[in-house]
Amino acid sequence: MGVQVCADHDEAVADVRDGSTVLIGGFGLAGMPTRLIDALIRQGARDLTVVSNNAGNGDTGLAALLDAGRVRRMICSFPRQHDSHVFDRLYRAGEIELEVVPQGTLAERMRAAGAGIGGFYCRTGVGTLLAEGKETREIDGTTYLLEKPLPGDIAFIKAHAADHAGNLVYRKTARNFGPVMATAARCTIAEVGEVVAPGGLDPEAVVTPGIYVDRVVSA
Amino acid sequence: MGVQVCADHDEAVADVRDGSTVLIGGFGLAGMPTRLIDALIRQGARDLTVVSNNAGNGDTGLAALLDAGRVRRMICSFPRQHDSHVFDRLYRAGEIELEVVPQGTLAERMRAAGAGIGGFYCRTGVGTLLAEGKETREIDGTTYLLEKPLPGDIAFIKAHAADHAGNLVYRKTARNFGPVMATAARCTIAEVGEVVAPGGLDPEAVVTPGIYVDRVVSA
Amino acid sequence: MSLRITDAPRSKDELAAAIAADIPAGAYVNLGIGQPTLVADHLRDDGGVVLHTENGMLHMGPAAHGDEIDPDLINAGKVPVTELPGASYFHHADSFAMMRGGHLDVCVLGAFQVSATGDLANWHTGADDAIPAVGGAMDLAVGARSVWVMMTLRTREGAPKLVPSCAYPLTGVACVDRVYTDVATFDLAEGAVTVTSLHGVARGELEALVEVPLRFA
Amino acid sequence: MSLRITDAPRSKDELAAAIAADIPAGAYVNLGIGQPTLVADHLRDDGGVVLHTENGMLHMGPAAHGDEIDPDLINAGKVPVTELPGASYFHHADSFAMMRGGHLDVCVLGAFQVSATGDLANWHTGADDAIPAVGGAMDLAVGARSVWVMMTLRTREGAPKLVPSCAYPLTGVACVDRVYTDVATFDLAEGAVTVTSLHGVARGELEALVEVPLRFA
Repeated sequence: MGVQVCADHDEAVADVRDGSTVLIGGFGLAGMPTRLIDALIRQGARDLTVVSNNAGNGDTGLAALLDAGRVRRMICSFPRQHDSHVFDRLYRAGEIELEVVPQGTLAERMRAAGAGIGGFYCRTGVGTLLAEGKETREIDGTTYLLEKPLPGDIAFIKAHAADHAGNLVYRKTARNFGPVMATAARCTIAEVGEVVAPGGLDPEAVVTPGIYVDRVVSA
Repeated sequence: MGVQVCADHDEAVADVRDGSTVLIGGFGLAGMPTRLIDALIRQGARDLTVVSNNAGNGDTGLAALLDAGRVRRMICSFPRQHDSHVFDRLYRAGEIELEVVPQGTLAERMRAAGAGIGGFYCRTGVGTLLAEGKETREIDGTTYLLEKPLPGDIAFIKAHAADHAGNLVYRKTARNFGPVMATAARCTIAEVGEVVAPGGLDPEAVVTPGIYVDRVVSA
Repeated sequence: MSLRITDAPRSKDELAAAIAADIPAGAYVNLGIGQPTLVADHLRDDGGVVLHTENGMLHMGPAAHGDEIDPDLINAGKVPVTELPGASYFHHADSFAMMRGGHLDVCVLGAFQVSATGDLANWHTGADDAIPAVGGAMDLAVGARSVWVMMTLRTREGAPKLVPSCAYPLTGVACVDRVYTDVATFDLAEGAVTVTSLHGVARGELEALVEVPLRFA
Repeated sequence: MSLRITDAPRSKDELAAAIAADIPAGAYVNLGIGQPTLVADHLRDDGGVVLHTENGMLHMGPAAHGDEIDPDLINAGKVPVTELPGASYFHHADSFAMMRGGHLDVCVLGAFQVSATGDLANWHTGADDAIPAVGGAMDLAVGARSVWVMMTLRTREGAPKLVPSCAYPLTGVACVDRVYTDVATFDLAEGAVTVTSLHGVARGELEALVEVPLRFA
């Protein structure tokens, strides 16, 4: 209820608990809430499950969180990249679990969590390794997989600007997973470029309504 | 592929066939594409299934289409209103079929049709008359109904403005069902206030990307 | 919580004011259509309560008058309304995802009947010639974190509307958390009905009127 | 359609140009990542082809250079790109709803293997120590109306990549409609493989190379 404007990133992440499921926005580095992740590293929560499209790039942001040994399990669509050396090392050493989810299913499972959907049928993955253990069902002549919602305890997202009502707007393709993760977590924390005055965002152009945002912190 | 800017509303609806399922935007009169409906009445298609939130208000728009005897079946959430006398008369005379769908399920079923979802589980309607004939399922201790996608042959929607790429923006609560219906129909026709030049809409504020729009016609 | 007692039944406005006073600061609230929309007139300006309307808006303002009236800006009851700072607009699938996903803190709905276990009947009289119309009622009933009912305790014919089991077709099962009526307020939890306020009726009268076992706070 | 024949195998750029020439005017197209993105360089300016990138954009422009580079504006391969007039941005659930809902006319993907019945393998080598990464490949494979593959016909070791049945883990079942390779183009439909062009190989050579029954257009 209501949005809290935090003094800094450390305050924003102070209550993240060990064992939490953390949804982290971004597609590569675009839209990655790097300063919140840095604060989480300082804060020290461990045994985390992280849901994010990738499994870290280079040595900063999510890669740094992995490198600090705080993440037990990654749920993502595309861990293997040219600069995912931190994840690669942990994975090959057996020090991190991996659940690979097709990118659209990853997004849709989080949307379902935010929208009160108990499960949905989709065609993606039918007949592949990623269908193993999943229920299949034929509906009107097409085969579907049953997918379950993927909720988070916390979401860390990055946005271009917020207003005092917690409304968010994004910038170009940095929008990516932010809006859907905001709906799927019990507590959503947005790292934003600026917090504008009430009425400072066009109501027609708001992408994430403030109801989905619990805390904002500006850069 | 591509968007067609039509000369008038009659051209826009010229190929609607008898027996089509027509998704019609609007919540009451806000967002109702009245001029497309008027053109459809002139065009003459009959035996239609209409999906719309209400079943017509007063004597114009959707009410006029019903009054002309073109609609075999209404799928809507809220037919009964103080000014739904046209529908009321047809319904009581047994001249129109009615499927009542909870408003959120109506919207989500159309979203599913547009998003390649074969079915979804939701809690709305569990234990009520509207659950009759629907599969129920317990998932993680909660009971859900299985709901199926609701696609249309044609969607008639109203928007504030379009650009030549078919992108749409709406105005205030007249947005309502337009964006979701645009995704759910094989052919989407938008009645718009104006068609602006390429680049005339802010890419961050586009609500319906042009990929969902087949034809636009301005007032 | 102790039982509050006043001398006279509450008017619609008094009832709306009582509900408004119970809404937590900063809550996201949906007031449905009809009588519950009166609650909006009694919200404190500094309470930061945000109103949602199912047809795609947050930070909905009061009813529009005169030049403010805009046919593109209406509430769920299709009444012209206004926009407050912080407003946002969204389409119907997003609006109901918000509702159904449990993001609204409170909704206030009217009712034909509420059962002691929180079943709600407010969409259909069950009459053979009735035209059924559900709107967003079933979505709100299952979606909002707290579902409050605002109604008179009795029908015009004098029959109680808080009942052991609903005779009218249900809107939702075990979904109502609190019932505000002209003569009493009831908390519903785990099958028990607790009276938290009385207005112009005595405990014994209330117990005689409703066929539901009552506790008193 | 008659069989087109040229003397020499096609370079990557020639292949990209051939694919670009086959994309209908006004089509909505996704070029995945890697080699298929070369197709963008060969699209005619007046063809009105609209590029979609899975990370939430339509009307994506060419790669960005110098001052154009904006870290918030990248394609699916995380390469900085530009924005064309008519662009729109949307979030990931909306972007993949667009894909999965069948709204893209064509996607072009790379492949490890394609089977005669259109099965696609392009996400996982199946090696024990491989780190699996699927991205949007499975969504594109089932979602786009036409799925075209762009690849060399042979592996570096000379083995054919058009096969009776894929040895690598599948990305999608019976989803590929057309296969563009350096030496031939294949149409896949209802279990039959029809060669529509030959480049620097004779019919007999091609038939000897792939273990799949071929028809020739």
